[in-house]
Amino acid sequence: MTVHFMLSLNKQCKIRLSKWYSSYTTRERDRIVREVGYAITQRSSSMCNFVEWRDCNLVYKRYASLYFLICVDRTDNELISLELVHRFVFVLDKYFGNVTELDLIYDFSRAYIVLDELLIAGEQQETSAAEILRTVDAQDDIHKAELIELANRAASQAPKR
Amino acid sequence: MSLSALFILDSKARVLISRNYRGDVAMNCATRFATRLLEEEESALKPIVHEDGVTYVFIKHSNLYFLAISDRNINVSVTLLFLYRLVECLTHYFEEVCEESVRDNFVVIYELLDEMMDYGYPQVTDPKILQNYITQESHKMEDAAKAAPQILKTVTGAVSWRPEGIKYRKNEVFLDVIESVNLLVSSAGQVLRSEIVGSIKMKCQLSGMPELRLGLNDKVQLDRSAAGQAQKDAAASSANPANPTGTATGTARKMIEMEDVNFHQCVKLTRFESNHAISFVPPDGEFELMSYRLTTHVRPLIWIEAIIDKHEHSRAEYLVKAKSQFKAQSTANNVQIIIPVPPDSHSPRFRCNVGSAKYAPEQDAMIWTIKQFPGGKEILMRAHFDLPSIESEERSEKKKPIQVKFEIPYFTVSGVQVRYLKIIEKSGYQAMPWVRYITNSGDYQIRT
Amino acid sequence: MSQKLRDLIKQVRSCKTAAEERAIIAKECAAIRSTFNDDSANRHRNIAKLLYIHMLGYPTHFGQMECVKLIVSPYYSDKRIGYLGLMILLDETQEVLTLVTNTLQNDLNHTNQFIVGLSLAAVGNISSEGIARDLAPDVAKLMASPNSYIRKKAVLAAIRVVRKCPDLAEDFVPKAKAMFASEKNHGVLVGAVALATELCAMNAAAFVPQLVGVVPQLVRTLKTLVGTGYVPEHDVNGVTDPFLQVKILRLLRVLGTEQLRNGDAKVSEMMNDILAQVATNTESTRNVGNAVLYECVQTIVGIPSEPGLRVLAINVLGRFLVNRDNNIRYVSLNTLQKVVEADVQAVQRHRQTVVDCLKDADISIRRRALDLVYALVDESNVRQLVRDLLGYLVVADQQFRADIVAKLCWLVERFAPTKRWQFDTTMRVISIAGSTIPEEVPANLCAIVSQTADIQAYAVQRLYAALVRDMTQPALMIVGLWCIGEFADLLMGTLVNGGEEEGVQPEDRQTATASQIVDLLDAALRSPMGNLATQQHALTALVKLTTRTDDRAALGRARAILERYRDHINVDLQQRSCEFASMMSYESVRQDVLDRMPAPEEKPEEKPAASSGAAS
Amino acid sequence: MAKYFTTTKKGELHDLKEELGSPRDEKKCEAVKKVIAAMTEGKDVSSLFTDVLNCMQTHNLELKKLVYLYVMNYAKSQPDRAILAVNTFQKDASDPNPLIRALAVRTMGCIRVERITEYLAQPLALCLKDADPYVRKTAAVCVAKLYDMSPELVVAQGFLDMLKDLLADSNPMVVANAVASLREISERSAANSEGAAAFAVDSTVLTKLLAALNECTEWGQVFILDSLAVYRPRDAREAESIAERVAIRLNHSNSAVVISAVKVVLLCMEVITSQDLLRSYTRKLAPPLITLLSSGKEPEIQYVALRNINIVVQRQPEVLRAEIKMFFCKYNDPIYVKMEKLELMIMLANEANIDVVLPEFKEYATMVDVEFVRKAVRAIGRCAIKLDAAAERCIQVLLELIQTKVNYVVQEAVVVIKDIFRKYPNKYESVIATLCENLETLDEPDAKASMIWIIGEYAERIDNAAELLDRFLESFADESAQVQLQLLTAVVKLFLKKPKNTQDMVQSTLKRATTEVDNPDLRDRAFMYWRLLSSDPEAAKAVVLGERPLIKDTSSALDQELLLQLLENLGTLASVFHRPPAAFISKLRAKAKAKDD
Repeated sequence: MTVHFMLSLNKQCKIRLSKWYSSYTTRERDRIVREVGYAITQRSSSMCNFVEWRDCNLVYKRYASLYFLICVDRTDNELISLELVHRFVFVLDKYFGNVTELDLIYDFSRAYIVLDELLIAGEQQETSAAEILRTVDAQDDIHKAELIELANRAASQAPKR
Repeated sequence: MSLSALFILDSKARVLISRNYRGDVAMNCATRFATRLLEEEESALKPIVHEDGVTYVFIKHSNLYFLAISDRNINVSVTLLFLYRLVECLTHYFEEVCEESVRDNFVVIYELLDEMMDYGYPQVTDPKILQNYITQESHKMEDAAKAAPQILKTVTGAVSWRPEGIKYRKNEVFLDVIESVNLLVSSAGQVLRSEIVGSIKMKCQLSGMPELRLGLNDKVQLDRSAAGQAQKDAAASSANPANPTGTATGTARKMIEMEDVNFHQCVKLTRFESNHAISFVPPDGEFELMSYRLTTHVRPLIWIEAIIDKHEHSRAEYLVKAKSQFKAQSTANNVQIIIPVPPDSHSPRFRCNVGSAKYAPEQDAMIWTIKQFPGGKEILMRAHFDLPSIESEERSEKKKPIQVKFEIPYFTVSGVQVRYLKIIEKSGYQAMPWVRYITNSGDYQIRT
Repeated sequence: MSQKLRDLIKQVRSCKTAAEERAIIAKECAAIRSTFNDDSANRHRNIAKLLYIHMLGYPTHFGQMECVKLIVSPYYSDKRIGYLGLMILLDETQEVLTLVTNTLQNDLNHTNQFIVGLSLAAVGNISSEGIARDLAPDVAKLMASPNSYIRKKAVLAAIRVVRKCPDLAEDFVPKAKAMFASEKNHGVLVGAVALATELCAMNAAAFVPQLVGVVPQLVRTLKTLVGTGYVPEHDVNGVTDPFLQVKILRLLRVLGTEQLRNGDAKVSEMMNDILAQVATNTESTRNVGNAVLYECVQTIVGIPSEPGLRVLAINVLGRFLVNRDNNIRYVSLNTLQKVVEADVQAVQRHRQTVVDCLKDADISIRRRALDLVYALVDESNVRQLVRDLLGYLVVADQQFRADIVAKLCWLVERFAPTKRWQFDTTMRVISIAGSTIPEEVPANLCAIVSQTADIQAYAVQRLYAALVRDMTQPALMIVGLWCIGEFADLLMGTLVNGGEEEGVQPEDRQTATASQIVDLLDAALRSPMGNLATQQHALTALVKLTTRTDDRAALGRARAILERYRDHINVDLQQRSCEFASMMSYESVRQDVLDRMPAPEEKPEEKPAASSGAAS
Repeated sequence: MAKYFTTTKKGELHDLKEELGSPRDEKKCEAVKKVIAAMTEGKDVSSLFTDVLNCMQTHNLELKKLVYLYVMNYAKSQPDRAILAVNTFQKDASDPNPLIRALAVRTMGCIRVERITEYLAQPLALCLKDADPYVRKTAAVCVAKLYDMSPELVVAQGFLDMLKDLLADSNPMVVANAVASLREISERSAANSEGAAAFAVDSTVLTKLLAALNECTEWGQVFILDSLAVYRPRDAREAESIAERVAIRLNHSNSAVVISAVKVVLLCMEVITSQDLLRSYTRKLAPPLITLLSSGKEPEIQYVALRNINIVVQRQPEVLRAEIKMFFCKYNDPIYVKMEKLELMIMLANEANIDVVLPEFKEYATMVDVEFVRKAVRAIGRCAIKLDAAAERCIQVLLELIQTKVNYVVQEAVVVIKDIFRKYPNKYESVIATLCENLETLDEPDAKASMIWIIGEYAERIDNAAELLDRFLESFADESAQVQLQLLTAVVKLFLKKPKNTQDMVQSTLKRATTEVDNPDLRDRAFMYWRLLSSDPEAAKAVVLGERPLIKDTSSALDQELLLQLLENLGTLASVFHRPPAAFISKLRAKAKAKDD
């Protein structure tokens, strides 16, 4: 399976997350987002979750006002791709604790970090949701520890100034 | 033949409001339009598109599309103008016309669409009239029944733009003569186009149904007056002495020749045709009485020369000279000289002997502001920008021109002058006309 | 001090118009640029803002160097945001990327596994060919790391490396193979399977034989997955690691084809066995289960498997097809498409269901169904299915029309029972969908008429009648003008009997005099809907007419019209006009030159691609 | 599965049904608003038809309007239930409040359900004679609506005569709508072509219309002017008097009025014979047309104006002869405006102004917008062909542009230089060498075809012509038809000029063009050459290499017949598309008709 890109859009086709695994120019990306956004937001909820697009397939799922989608090869298994999309959302939900659109808006970088533990080179990297959460948490811990260290150092230097 | 249906669409061309006037075109073709918008770069899309038997005519306002469709050979200028009028009306009703306000006010919009157009034909399109009977509050039948005849009198009256029974304690008229200078200068410093577009705006606070008559130092008008016809008018005029604020340049005998004149619908064109008299029953409040155009060659009021020295990946240096080429006793106010700079430049440094300069990244430009710029002066500005070492993927030098904005009060570049404004109302009251003159920059571009 | 990311986001979100937003972003970008020179603590925050600005679709190229500066920091926090920025703000095409090769390499050898992970992710996501080549040895080494967190990332980075440098693939084959030996970690396994699949796709002939040895290991793993009960770590709705199952099934398909052709009975049996097990034991109430089933069915029909197993697979698809879930119907149509080449009869049974899907509200389903209908057409059912498709064409939306038209035209050409039926049907298609006719259709129609003597008179009379009525469709004009030129003599002959397709009325055919033909050709030349091609055809038709009639008045007019183009701006029209005009003085030569043109040879057509894709 | 990010909303329709049943008007009103909101969002709320209909009998005007709106939307899909509304409609049509009367008539006319039309006749007849002009103006339009559904009924009830009477109504809006309605009916009846038009402008109507013109609303003026445009003046004198009455409208601030007035004046000019008058109108037309392009005007209107001016200039070139600078492009003009301005600049370019125009073209040729740049390059070439005296200067600029090596500029330049060769033979051929340098960069069919033509045409001067053509022949099968045709001709020319060593080439090309290609036209051409060459080589030479006259550029000129038709249609879509109305409306009408059958 190869994911060419992953997008999360809201109903107005505003980008919430976007990650590109194949190479496109900025112009192409803009166009793709417009095209893809249009293609999926026009669809009613009873329609299937797959859309043929250019020579690829779009596999998407709508969660309330948000769409999550990936673009995969025509030969890829659509059903498992759908499961992969859902897997990402599932992990986000666990990680943020009841994820909302606002989490993605303000904390998009953390969502990307989660995504980087799920996919590399457009290929699935980990099948266990628990493992992803463990590794992201571990990295957050290092990050926090460093912040504290930096703060302490700053505090100890402060009097000198 | 008239249009079939109207749509208001959001920025992604999804339908917010639709009104089907004739029922002869499938309403789902709005989605075809959306696809067209996607397929073609928006800027390349013409405002009138034909596809598969259906024509789409649209304009864009803020983030909205106003779209009309038809499957016939409709009058497209009517269609476009109607769309502008619709926007104008909506603006009148809720100031900012955007996705939100359209969603919030859909009931009123439907009412307006119903009143402004019937079977695809424009009906009442004047917001001031519409607001008499389409309001955002709900109305009771009893009140309406009482009010209806009065309202409808305005709507369909012989003077459809003015309701009867208007009363003011103090009757006054304010006249603004505003001239905009449009200029296009080539990069070699040659004037390619220069034109003056003038307009006379009025604010009427007059009671009853007054008849007004306006005299200008227009060549044709004066020629006729020389023939004697308007002589008496001028003598009887209440205006000429009462011109407290205005001091138009040029002598009263100076004559100007207008290339083209357009009048508000209140002006009786037959009268204008027969004796060049501008006579009318004005709408209440503010409106534009007339606009005119002159192509008389005038020296550009503000002249700009710029030397731009650009080193890719490193820096750009600018030397800009501005000259005011009007009489020393006049002064240009709030002069802004807008000079384009590359969109990714940074660390600006400026040096100017007059005024102040700042970087305006939102316009990809620097703006040199001179609060007061007297005539016959020459001033200088230098600027330096750093450019990033990494280039953008897409380099599109738009070759934007330098633009200049200014305002010169008490001055009309054409020399047009109000000679009189006669006000006749059957109650016979006296009214004061006040006249103001101003010249400003219109589309004032100097190519770089 | 610049504002916080949060505040920027708030500010942007409060914008009502695009212009407002653009202004805010432009100001913010200028503010960010102004901090570049001072070695600031804001870098972290700036990158975060740039990521946001980038997501909104504005240029951020000027900030790329900041990412580069950030990833050399010794702090993990800095690296983390630096890498994040690097992977989002840059892609392989940027030159700046070459500046980070060293840093990437250092980080690949870092002691902290997470820093190694960041570097591997960067290599996997954005490396250019150059970087991939430089770092390939490091990546290969890390594929054997004792740390599974590193291994699983390294194997995916390796996929990027071989994609960018196909010549390095050879080196990675044994490394990939080695990974299957004793790997238990699902993350690593799933990556290793992906790498093996990728390698096979790159060069099946060379790599499949090398990798086929891993089949027993794959089967064993799959067996464990299917056989064991609930495993909390890998359970998805009651299925144990469906992702890995699907991946393995797919790799088995790739390896199976080649292997079984070589006739290794033991492996073949093993595969049949496990596939049967998956196909029968997988729970089909949830999406995950169906995902596995779907992949399994594809593998069964994709390899030379046992007949019994194939029946099992087709049955699964039959169940899928009547499922109420559109996703399932979609994939069943998709798979039937693959089955159809090998086993048409099995699919014909579902024909009516498939035809019904043409009317589905969902374009995805319609497209799949169209492809399948298209594959199902043969000589015996062409009239029926073409009628279905024509009926559907009338109501189909624009974006789908081109697709149907292309397929219809091909089917008609390929399976037409008679030439006249073919002619009538193609005319019908053109008249319904004039603007979406593929270029070759008019040409083919001309060829048919030219090849089939007994429909020529009928065809030219019908075409003439059609053009008299409607001269707004270029496709129809091309066919009509050519036939009228070529068969003008038949058009001026006697009226022939009607068409074969229902709905062809007597008034749909017409004969004409020479002067009427000249009128029509002149009108065609002037038609505002015409184009260069129609004008070219019309001119040639005119000159041909001069040898098909001896009506002097008509000839004189034809000549005058030809002369009209002697100073035409279009180079070809001018050339034609001059040539044709001067031919007038070579009577006998002209007769020979413009005599009936030899019919093109009938040639077997290649079937166009099943799906023409593009929804745009 | 889709439980994330959710906010629940359920049972909407049910709740609405309940609210609609509320005894309180305010509650009902809110409910109908919600229904309309749902309808606006595209949700199907037709199942609430009966419930909404029940709210129709109300004294609340707002509620009534909303219900009417809903009924209009769904009547077509629920014809049986729509009938239930008829009673209320009829009652409302005689309500004491004129607003309600008008509302009822307006809405009934919009309900396109056949069975309802019969109930419409009686209230409509009353409303056409209503004391209140607001009602009359609404009724006037309603006649057209009715005519669309049932023309027989309109004729039978005498509505046409009543409409004609309204032309003399004291109220401007009534007159406007009566004109609109009559015009609509006349076009429709003409389109049906069964019997004579139900209404045509004759001299009595003409008088009425001209009289109404002064009293009418701005939109009404457009309707009247458009009606006048289909009237053929009987003689020059009548044309003069029409033109005189209409010309005042050129000073209206409404652009649509101006464009329609321009149209009528121009049509009168076709009939007017007095040279003085013609000159005076020629002078009068330019200023309002130019005003349509001035800075304050919306770009969309400018676009329509430009497309129309294009037609005007072709018919009356004198009108804008001196105004070329008005068409100079500004950087912020939308691209579609720029393209039209450029086209007009080409049309208006002459020897007197070419010195200002040429630097403009050159400036445009260095902009960023590819299509615009191409057109600018082409413009230079077209001016070279059009203006003998300026050819030299134009070509100089073209050569400078080729030096920029910008790919699409070079390709465009090749295309126009080929045309220049055909206009000025034996003058600029020294350029060929420069062109040949850029052979590799040509990838567009037009440019390729042009280069191939050049090689074939000057085969005797290009030493390696055979080699160059050979290079193009490699991709013969993949080329577009136009390139293939040029290759074919060029190879034949080459053979006729240099028979030595080119026999094989011509042979194989002819073979490929007749066997590998489907295009019947190309096959024909190849067979014709083949037969010609084999039967009579001398004749072949005479035919293929024969004398060709110097070319004329007619690429912007419309067919005269079409031009006249477009003149009558100024301001309409036809004038924008430059196509006769039949070309873009007939098909769908026919199709829709077929669907109904």
